[in-house]
Amino acid sequence: MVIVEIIDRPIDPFPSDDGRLEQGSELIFNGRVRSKENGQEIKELEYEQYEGMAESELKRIAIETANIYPISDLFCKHRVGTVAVGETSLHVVIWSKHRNEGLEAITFFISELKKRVPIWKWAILKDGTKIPSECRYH
Amino acid sequence: MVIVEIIDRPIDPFPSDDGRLEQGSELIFNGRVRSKENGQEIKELEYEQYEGMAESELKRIAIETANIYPISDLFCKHRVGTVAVGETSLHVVIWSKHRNEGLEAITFFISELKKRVPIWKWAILKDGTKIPSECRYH
Amino acid sequence: MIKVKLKCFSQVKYALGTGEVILEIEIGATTTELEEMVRDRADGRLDGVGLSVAINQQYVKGDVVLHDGDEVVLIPPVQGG
Amino acid sequence: MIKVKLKCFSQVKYALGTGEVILEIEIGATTTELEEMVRDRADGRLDGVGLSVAINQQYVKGDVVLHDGDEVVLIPPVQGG
Repeated sequence: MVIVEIIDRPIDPFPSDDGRLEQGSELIFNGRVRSKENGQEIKELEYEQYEGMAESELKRIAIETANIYPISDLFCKHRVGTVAVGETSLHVVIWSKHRNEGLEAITFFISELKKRVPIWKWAILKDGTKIPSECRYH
Repeated sequence: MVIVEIIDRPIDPFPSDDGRLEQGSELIFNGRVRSKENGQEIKELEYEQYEGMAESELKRIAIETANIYPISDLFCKHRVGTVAVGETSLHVVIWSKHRNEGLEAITFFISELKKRVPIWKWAILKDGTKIPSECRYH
Repeated sequence: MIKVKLKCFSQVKYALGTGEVILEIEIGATTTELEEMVRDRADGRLDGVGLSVAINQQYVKGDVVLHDGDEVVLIPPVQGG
Repeated sequence: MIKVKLKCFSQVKYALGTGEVILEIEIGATTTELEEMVRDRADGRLDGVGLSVAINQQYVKGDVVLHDGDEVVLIPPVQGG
Protein backbone atom coordinates (compact mmCIF):
# COMPACT_ATOMS: atom_id res chain seq x y z
CA MET A 1 0.00 0.00 0.00
CA VAL A 2 1.13 3.51 -0.77
CA ILE A 3 0.21 6.59 1.26
CA VAL A 4 1.60 10.04 0.55
CA GLU A 5 0.64 13.28 2.22
CA ILE A 6 1.75 16.85 1.94
CA ILE A 7 0.98 18.72 5.13
CA ASP A 8 1.58 22.18 6.53
CA ARG A 9 2.04 21.31 10.19
CA PRO A 10 4.59 19.32 12.22
CA ILE A 11 4.81 15.74 11.03
CA ASP A 12 3.18 13.10 13.15
CA PRO A 13 5.13 9.92 12.26
CA PHE A 14 3.28 6.91 10.90
CA PRO A 15 2.59 4.58 13.82
CA SER A 16 4.82 1.58 14.35
CA ASP A 17 3.17 -1.84 14.22
CA ASP A 18 4.02 -5.04 16.07
CA GLY A 19 1.22 -6.96 14.37
CA ARG A 20 2.70 -7.76 10.99
CA LEU A 21 3.44 -11.38 10.13
CA GLU A 22 5.45 -11.13 6.93
CA GLN A 23 7.41 -7.88 7.02
CA GLY A 24 10.74 -8.38 8.70
CA SER A 25 11.99 -4.91 7.85
CA GLU A 26 10.63 -1.51 8.87
CA LEU A 27 12.79 1.30 7.60
CA ILE A 28 12.14 4.90 8.61
CA PHE A 29 13.77 8.04 7.29
CA ASN A 30 13.37 11.49 8.79
CA GLY A 31 14.88 14.27 6.73
CA ARG A 32 15.48 17.27 8.97
CA VAL A 33 16.25 20.93 8.47
CA ARG A 34 19.88 21.81 9.14
CA SER A 35 20.95 25.14 10.57
CA LYS A 36 22.91 26.03 7.45
CA GLU A 37 21.58 26.27 3.92
CA ASN A 38 24.28 26.68 1.27
CA GLY A 39 26.73 27.70 3.95
CA GLN A 40 24.48 30.40 5.35
CA GLU A 41 23.11 30.30 8.87
CA ILE A 42 19.31 30.22 8.71
CA LYS A 43 16.52 30.83 11.19
CA GLU A 44 14.18 28.40 9.48
CA LEU A 45 13.19 27.06 6.09
CA GLU A 46 9.99 27.67 4.23
CA TYR A 47 8.94 24.89 1.88
CA GLU A 48 6.89 26.06 -1.09
CA GLN A 49 4.94 23.54 -3.13
CA TYR A 50 3.18 23.55 -6.45
CA GLU A 51 -0.12 22.55 -4.93
CA GLY A 52 -1.70 19.56 -6.58
CA MET A 53 1.25 18.54 -8.70
CA ALA A 54 3.58 18.12 -5.72
CA GLU A 55 1.29 15.50 -4.20
CA SER A 56 0.44 13.79 -7.50
CA GLU A 57 4.12 13.58 -8.47
CA LEU A 58 5.02 12.26 -5.02
CA LYS A 59 2.32 9.61 -5.35
CA ARG A 60 3.52 8.69 -8.83
CA ILE A 61 7.07 8.14 -7.52
CA ALA A 62 5.80 6.11 -4.57
CA ILE A 63 3.84 3.82 -6.90
CA GLU A 64 6.83 3.49 -9.24
CA THR A 65 9.01 2.54 -6.27
CA ALA A 66 6.52 -0.08 -5.09
CA ASN A 67 6.37 -1.50 -8.61
CA ILE A 68 10.13 -1.73 -9.02
CA TYR A 69 11.05 -3.10 -5.58
CA PRO A 70 9.32 -5.98 -3.78
CA ILE A 71 8.16 -3.95 -0.82
CA SER A 72 4.83 -4.14 1.00
CA ASP A 73 4.19 -0.53 1.93
CA LEU A 74 5.56 2.91 1.33
CA PHE A 75 4.29 5.73 3.51
CA CYS A 76 5.47 9.30 3.09
CA LYS A 77 4.71 12.71 4.58
CA HIS A 78 6.30 15.86 3.23
CA ARG A 79 5.89 19.06 5.12
CA VAL A 80 5.39 22.48 3.52
CA GLY A 81 5.34 25.94 5.01
CA THR A 82 7.74 27.08 7.70
CA VAL A 83 9.89 24.39 9.30
CA ALA A 84 12.22 25.13 12.19
CA VAL A 85 15.82 23.94 12.27
CA GLY A 86 15.92 20.37 13.58
CA GLU A 87 12.36 19.52 12.62
CA THR A 88 11.40 16.85 10.11
CA SER A 89 10.44 17.97 6.63
CA LEU A 90 10.33 14.50 5.06
CA HIS A 91 9.17 11.30 6.74
CA VAL A 92 9.31 8.00 4.86
CA VAL A 93 8.46 4.51 6.10
CA ILE A 94 9.01 1.37 4.08
CA TRP A 95 7.86 -2.08 5.14
CA SER A 96 9.30 -5.08 3.35
CA LYS A 97 10.01 -8.73 3.88
CA HIS A 98 13.77 -8.23 3.96
CA ARG A 99 15.87 -5.15 4.60
CA ASN A 100 17.80 -5.07 1.33
CA GLU A 101 14.82 -4.32 -0.86
CA GLY A 102 13.70 -1.74 1.70
CA LEU A 103 17.07 0.01 1.61
CA GLU A 104 17.16 0.01 -2.17
CA ALA A 105 13.58 1.24 -2.38
CA ILE A 106 14.10 4.11 0.07
CA THR A 107 17.27 5.16 -1.74
CA PHE A 108 15.45 5.22 -5.09
CA PHE A 109 12.33 6.89 -3.71
CA ILE A 110 14.11 9.80 -2.03
CA SER A 111 16.45 10.29 -4.93
CA GLU A 112 13.54 10.53 -7.41
CA LEU A 113 11.60 12.77 -5.01
CA LYS A 114 14.53 15.17 -4.96
CA LYS A 115 14.61 15.24 -8.75
CA ARG A 116 10.94 15.52 -9.55
CA VAL A 117 8.59 16.70 -6.80
CA PRO A 118 7.85 20.42 -7.29
CA ILE A 119 8.74 21.62 -3.82
CA TRP A 120 11.27 24.33 -3.12
CA LYS A 121 13.09 25.73 -0.13
CA TRP A 122 13.19 29.36 0.86
CA ALA A 123 15.84 30.22 3.40
CA ILE A 124 14.71 32.52 6.18
CA LEU A 125 17.91 34.16 7.35
CA LYS A 126 18.64 35.32 10.87
CA ASP A 127 17.76 38.92 9.91
CA GLY A 128 14.40 37.79 8.54
CA THR A 129 15.35 38.04 4.85
CA LYS A 130 13.68 35.38 2.74
CA ILE A 131 15.41 34.11 -0.38
CA PRO A 132 15.04 31.07 -2.60
CA SER A 133 17.59 28.47 -1.62
CA GLU A 134 20.54 28.34 -4.04
CA CYS A 135 19.51 31.62 -5.60
CA ARG A 136 22.68 33.10 -7.13
CA TYR A 137 21.89 36.73 -7.57
CA HIS A 138 20.81 37.67 -4.07
CA MET B 1 28.53 8.68 19.55
CA VAL B 2 27.97 4.96 19.65
CA ILE B 3 25.52 3.17 21.95
CA VAL B 4 24.82 -0.55 21.76
CA GLU B 5 22.65 -2.59 24.08
CA ILE B 6 21.60 -6.19 24.27
CA ILE B 7 18.38 -6.52 26.21
CA ASP B 8 15.96 -9.27 27.12
CA ARG B 9 12.71 -7.31 27.07
CA PRO B 10 10.68 -5.50 24.40
CA ILE B 11 12.70 -2.79 22.71
CA ASP B 12 11.97 0.77 23.65
CA PRO B 13 13.11 2.77 20.60
CA PHE B 14 15.70 5.47 20.99
CA PRO B 15 13.88 8.80 21.30
CA SER B 16 13.58 11.03 18.30
CA ASP B 17 15.09 14.51 18.57
CA ASP B 18 14.03 17.78 16.98
CA GLY B 19 16.90 19.68 18.56
CA ARG B 20 19.82 18.80 16.32
CA LEU B 21 21.38 21.53 14.20
CA GLU B 22 23.66 19.62 11.87
CA GLN B 23 22.13 16.19 11.24
CA GLY B 24 19.75 16.32 8.32
CA SER B 25 19.25 12.57 8.26
CA GLU B 26 17.77 10.27 10.89
CA LEU B 27 17.55 6.70 9.68
CA ILE B 28 15.80 4.03 11.72
CA PHE B 29 15.70 0.30 11.09
CA ASN B 30 13.49 -2.14 12.95
CA GLY B 31 14.16 -5.79 12.18
CA ARG B 32 11.10 -7.82 13.10
CA VAL B 33 10.32 -11.49 13.59
CA ARG B 34 8.42 -13.02 10.68
CA SER B 35 5.87 -15.77 11.12
CA LYS B 36 7.91 -18.21 9.07
CA GLU B 37 11.45 -19.33 9.74
CA ASN B 38 12.98 -21.36 6.91
CA GLY B 39 9.56 -22.01 5.50
CA GLN B 40 8.17 -23.30 8.79
CA GLU B 41 5.36 -21.58 10.64
CA ILE B 42 6.62 -20.50 14.07
CA LYS B 43 5.00 -19.41 17.29
CA GLU B 44 7.90 -17.21 18.28
CA LEU B 45 11.67 -16.96 18.11
CA GLU B 46 14.14 -17.29 20.90
CA TYR B 47 17.36 -15.37 20.47
CA GLU B 48 20.34 -16.91 22.21
CA GLN B 49 23.47 -14.85 22.77
CA TYR B 50 27.02 -15.57 23.77
CA GLU B 51 26.85 -13.25 26.73
CA GLY B 52 29.64 -10.72 26.84
CA MET B 53 31.02 -11.37 23.39
CA ALA B 54 27.74 -10.56 21.64
CA GLU B 55 27.74 -7.07 23.09
CA SER B 56 31.46 -6.48 22.68
CA GLU B 57 31.37 -7.62 19.05
CA LEU B 58 28.31 -5.46 18.39
CA LYS B 59 30.12 -2.48 19.86
CA ARG B 60 33.23 -3.21 17.82
CA ILE B 61 31.16 -3.23 14.61
CA ALA B 62 29.39 -0.01 15.59
CA ILE B 63 32.71 1.73 16.15
CA GLU B 64 34.10 0.37 12.87
CA THR B 65 31.02 1.70 11.08
CA ALA B 66 31.37 5.14 12.65
CA ASN B 67 35.04 5.19 11.64
CA ILE B 68 34.38 4.22 8.04
CA TYR B 69 31.35 6.42 7.35
CA PRO B 70 30.99 10.11 8.23
CA ILE B 71 28.03 9.68 10.56
CA SER B 72 27.39 11.42 13.86
CA ASP B 73 25.72 8.69 15.89
CA LEU B 74 24.93 5.02 15.75
CA PHE B 75 22.52 3.63 18.32
CA CYS B 76 21.58 -0.05 18.42
CA LYS B 77 19.49 -2.35 20.57
CA HIS B 78 19.40 -6.08 19.97
CA ARG B 79 16.89 -8.16 21.81
CA VAL B 80 17.55 -11.64 23.18
CA GLY B 81 15.23 -14.21 24.71
CA THR B 82 11.77 -14.92 23.41
CA VAL B 83 10.44 -12.53 20.78
CA ALA B 84 6.91 -12.81 19.43
CA VAL B 85 6.13 -12.70 15.74
CA GLY B 86 5.89 -9.07 14.61
CA GLU B 87 8.03 -7.67 17.40
CA THR B 88 11.35 -5.90 16.89
CA SER B 89 14.51 -7.88 17.53
CA LEU B 90 16.95 -5.32 16.14
CA HIS B 91 16.62 -1.54 16.37
CA VAL B 92 19.21 0.70 14.74
CA VAL B 93 19.28 4.49 14.52
CA ILE B 94 21.85 6.44 12.52
CA TRP B 95 22.15 10.22 12.56
CA SER B 96 24.19 11.86 9.85
CA LYS B 97 24.51 15.12 8.01
CA HIS B 98 23.22 13.64 4.74
CA ARG B 99 21.19 10.55 4.02
CA ASN B 100 23.59 8.79 1.67
CA GLU B 101 26.25 8.16 4.29
CA GLY B 102 23.53 7.05 6.70
CA LEU B 103 22.15 4.54 4.21
CA GLU B 104 25.60 3.18 3.45
CA ALA B 105 26.49 2.98 7.13
CA ILE B 106 23.31 1.15 8.11
CA THR B 107 23.78 -1.30 5.24
CA PHE B 108 27.34 -2.05 6.33
CA PHE B 109 26.52 -2.19 10.03
CA ILE B 110 23.65 -4.67 9.73
CA SER B 111 25.51 -6.79 7.22
CA GLU B 112 28.54 -7.10 9.54
CA LEU B 113 26.29 -7.71 12.53
CA LYS B 114 24.73 -10.63 10.69
CA LYS B 115 28.16 -12.07 9.95
CA ARG B 116 29.86 -11.61 13.28
CA VAL B 117 27.70 -11.05 16.35
CA PRO B 118 27.31 -14.34 18.25
CA ILE B 119 23.54 -14.41 18.49
CA TRP B 120 21.42 -17.29 17.24
CA LYS B 121 17.78 -17.96 16.58
CA TRP B 122 15.83 -20.89 17.94
CA ALA B 123 12.50 -21.46 16.29
CA ILE B 124 9.65 -22.23 18.65
CA LEU B 125 7.19 -24.12 16.50
CA LYS B 126 3.42 -24.11 16.88
CA ASP B 127 3.56 -27.43 18.77
CA GLY B 128 6.12 -26.01 21.22
CA THR B 129 9.12 -27.79 19.75
CA LYS B 130 12.28 -25.72 19.96
CA ILE B 131 14.99 -26.16 17.35
CA PRO B 132 17.96 -24.14 16.22
CA SER B 133 17.06 -22.14 13.13
CA GLU B 134 18.44 -23.72 9.95
CA CYS B 135 19.29 -26.92 11.76
CA ARG B 136 19.31 -29.60 9.08
CA TYR B 137 18.94 -32.82 10.98
CA HIS B 138 15.77 -32.12 12.93
CA MET C 1 -4.32 35.49 -29.06
CA ILE C 2 -4.81 33.00 -26.25
CA LYS C 3 -4.37 33.30 -22.53
CA VAL C 4 -2.33 31.00 -20.32
CA LYS C 5 -1.86 31.13 -16.58
CA LEU C 6 1.80 31.13 -15.58
CA LYS C 7 2.33 30.03 -11.99
CA CYS C 8 5.68 31.01 -10.50
CA PHE C 9 7.67 29.31 -7.77
CA SER C 10 11.03 29.68 -6.10
CA GLN C 11 13.54 31.54 -8.26
CA VAL C 12 10.99 32.27 -10.98
CA LYS C 13 8.68 33.87 -8.43
CA TYR C 14 11.60 35.79 -6.97
CA ALA C 15 12.83 36.95 -10.37
CA LEU C 16 9.43 38.04 -11.68
CA GLY C 17 8.15 39.28 -8.33
CA THR C 18 4.84 37.47 -8.74
CA GLY C 19 3.33 34.10 -7.94
CA GLU C 20 0.94 34.05 -10.86
CA VAL C 21 0.43 35.99 -14.04
CA ILE C 22 -1.93 35.67 -16.99
CA LEU C 23 -0.02 35.94 -20.26
CA GLU C 24 -1.46 36.69 -23.68
CA ILE C 25 0.39 34.76 -26.34
CA GLU C 26 -0.02 34.04 -30.04
CA ILE C 27 -2.12 31.08 -31.10
CA GLY C 28 0.34 28.23 -31.66
CA ALA C 29 2.98 29.64 -29.28
CA THR C 30 5.09 26.99 -27.60
CA THR C 31 6.69 26.34 -24.25
CA THR C 32 10.06 27.39 -25.65
CA GLU C 33 8.66 30.76 -26.69
CA LEU C 34 7.03 31.16 -23.28
CA GLU C 35 10.32 30.41 -21.57
CA GLU C 36 12.08 33.02 -23.72
CA MET C 37 9.41 35.53 -22.82
CA VAL C 38 9.81 34.80 -19.12
CA ARG C 39 13.62 34.96 -19.27
CA ASP C 40 13.33 38.33 -21.00
CA ARG C 41 11.07 39.62 -18.25
CA ALA C 42 13.46 38.27 -15.60
CA ASP C 43 16.17 40.44 -17.12
CA GLY C 44 19.10 38.16 -16.37
CA ARG C 45 17.90 37.00 -12.97
CA LEU C 46 17.17 33.51 -14.34
CA ASP C 47 20.49 33.14 -16.14
CA GLY C 48 22.02 29.77 -15.32
CA VAL C 49 18.79 28.46 -13.81
CA GLY C 50 17.55 25.36 -15.67
CA LEU C 51 13.80 25.29 -16.13
CA SER C 52 11.62 22.22 -16.69
CA VAL C 53 8.06 22.71 -17.86
CA ALA C 54 4.74 21.48 -16.53
CA ILE C 55 1.44 22.03 -18.30
CA ASN C 56 -1.72 21.44 -16.29
CA GLN C 57 0.23 19.80 -13.49
CA GLN C 58 2.18 17.33 -15.64
CA TYR C 59 5.78 17.49 -16.76
CA VAL C 60 6.15 17.86 -20.52
CA LYS C 61 9.27 17.38 -22.59
CA GLY C 62 10.45 19.14 -25.70
CA ASP C 63 8.70 22.04 -27.36
CA VAL C 64 4.97 21.85 -26.78
CA VAL C 65 2.23 24.04 -28.21
CA LEU C 66 0.18 25.85 -25.58
CA HIS C 67 -3.58 26.13 -25.54
CA ASP C 68 -5.99 28.70 -24.26
CA GLY C 69 -6.51 28.28 -20.52
CA ASP C 70 -3.41 26.16 -19.91
CA GLU C 71 -1.78 26.37 -16.51
CA VAL C 72 1.95 26.50 -17.12
CA VAL C 73 4.83 26.31 -14.67
CA LEU C 74 8.47 26.84 -15.50
CA ILE C 75 9.99 24.62 -12.87
CA PRO C 76 13.38 25.61 -11.45
CA PRO C 77 15.48 22.82 -9.89
CA VAL C 78 13.27 21.24 -7.23
CA GLN C 79 14.41 21.05 -3.62
CA GLY C 80 12.07 18.74 -1.77
CA GLY C 81 13.23 16.41 0.98
CA MET D 1 46.48 -32.34 30.66
CA ILE D 2 44.76 -28.96 30.80
CA LYS D 3 41.14 -28.02 31.19
CA VAL D 4 39.18 -25.72 28.90
CA LYS D 5 35.61 -24.64 29.21
CA LEU D 6 33.63 -25.25 26.04
CA LYS D 7 30.50 -23.14 25.82
CA CYS D 8 27.91 -24.37 23.36
CA PHE D 9 25.32 -22.41 21.42
CA SER D 10 22.73 -23.05 18.76
CA GLN D 11 23.46 -26.16 16.71
CA VAL D 12 26.48 -27.10 18.83
CA LYS D 13 24.35 -27.00 21.96
CA TYR D 14 21.64 -28.97 20.23
CA ALA D 15 24.07 -31.56 18.89
CA LEU D 16 25.94 -32.07 22.16
CA GLY D 17 22.91 -31.65 24.37
CA THR D 18 24.73 -29.29 26.71
CA GLY D 19 25.37 -25.58 27.07
CA GLU D 20 28.73 -25.93 28.72
CA VAL D 21 31.27 -28.68 29.28
CA ILE D 22 34.71 -28.82 30.79
CA LEU D 23 37.09 -30.73 28.53
CA GLU D 24 40.42 -32.26 29.48
CA ILE D 25 42.86 -31.95 26.62
CA GLU D 26 46.56 -32.53 26.06
CA ILE D 27 48.96 -29.70 26.77
CA GLY D 28 49.58 -28.03 23.42
CA ALA D 29 46.26 -29.12 21.94
CA THR D 30 44.85 -26.73 19.38
CA THR D 31 41.50 -25.38 18.29
CA THR D 32 41.53 -27.72 15.31
CA GLU D 33 41.96 -30.73 17.59
CA LEU D 34 39.19 -29.45 19.83
CA GLU D 35 36.89 -29.03 16.86
CA GLU D 36 37.60 -32.60 15.76
CA MET D 37 36.85 -33.82 19.27
CA VAL D 38 33.56 -31.96 19.31
CA ARG D 39 32.55 -33.16 15.85
CA ASP D 40 33.27 -36.73 16.98
CA ARG D 41 31.04 -36.29 20.01
CA ALA D 42 28.30 -34.80 17.83
CA ASP D 43 28.29 -37.99 15.83
CA GLY D 44 27.43 -36.48 12.45
CA ARG D 45 24.99 -33.91 13.75
CA LEU D 46 27.43 -31.08 12.96
CA ASP D 47 28.21 -32.30 9.46
CA GLY D 48 27.97 -29.42 7.03
CA VAL D 49 27.91 -26.84 9.80
CA GLY D 50 30.81 -24.38 9.52
CA LEU D 51 32.35 -23.46 12.87
CA SER D 52 34.32 -20.33 13.70
CA VAL D 53 36.29 -20.22 16.93
CA ALA D 54 36.36 -17.74 19.78
CA ILE D 55 38.78 -17.96 22.70
CA ASN D 56 38.01 -15.87 25.75
CA GLN D 57 35.33 -13.92 23.89
CA GLN D 58 37.43 -13.02 20.85
CA TYR D 59 37.39 -14.53 17.39
CA VAL D 60 40.61 -16.32 16.50
CA LYS D 61 41.75 -17.44 13.07
CA GLY D 62 43.76 -20.48 12.03
CA ASP D 63 44.98 -23.19 14.37
CA VAL D 64 45.58 -21.79 17.84
CA VAL D 65 47.08 -23.54 20.87
CA LEU D 66 44.74 -23.66 23.86
CA HIS D 67 45.71 -22.87 27.42
CA ASP D 68 44.49 -24.06 30.76
CA GLY D 69 41.33 -22.24 31.76
CA ASP D 70 40.48 -20.95 28.29
CA GLU D 71 36.85 -20.35 27.50
CA VAL D 72 36.32 -21.70 24.01
CA VAL D 73 33.31 -21.45 21.74
CA LEU D 74 32.86 -23.19 18.42
CA ILE D 75 30.63 -20.67 16.72
CA PRO D 76 28.08 -21.97 14.22
CA PRO D 77 26.82 -19.47 11.59
CA VAL D 78 25.48 -16.53 13.56
CA GLN D 79 21.89 -15.36 13.10
CA GLY D 80 21.51 -12.01 14.79
CA GLY D 81 19.32 -9.27 13.41
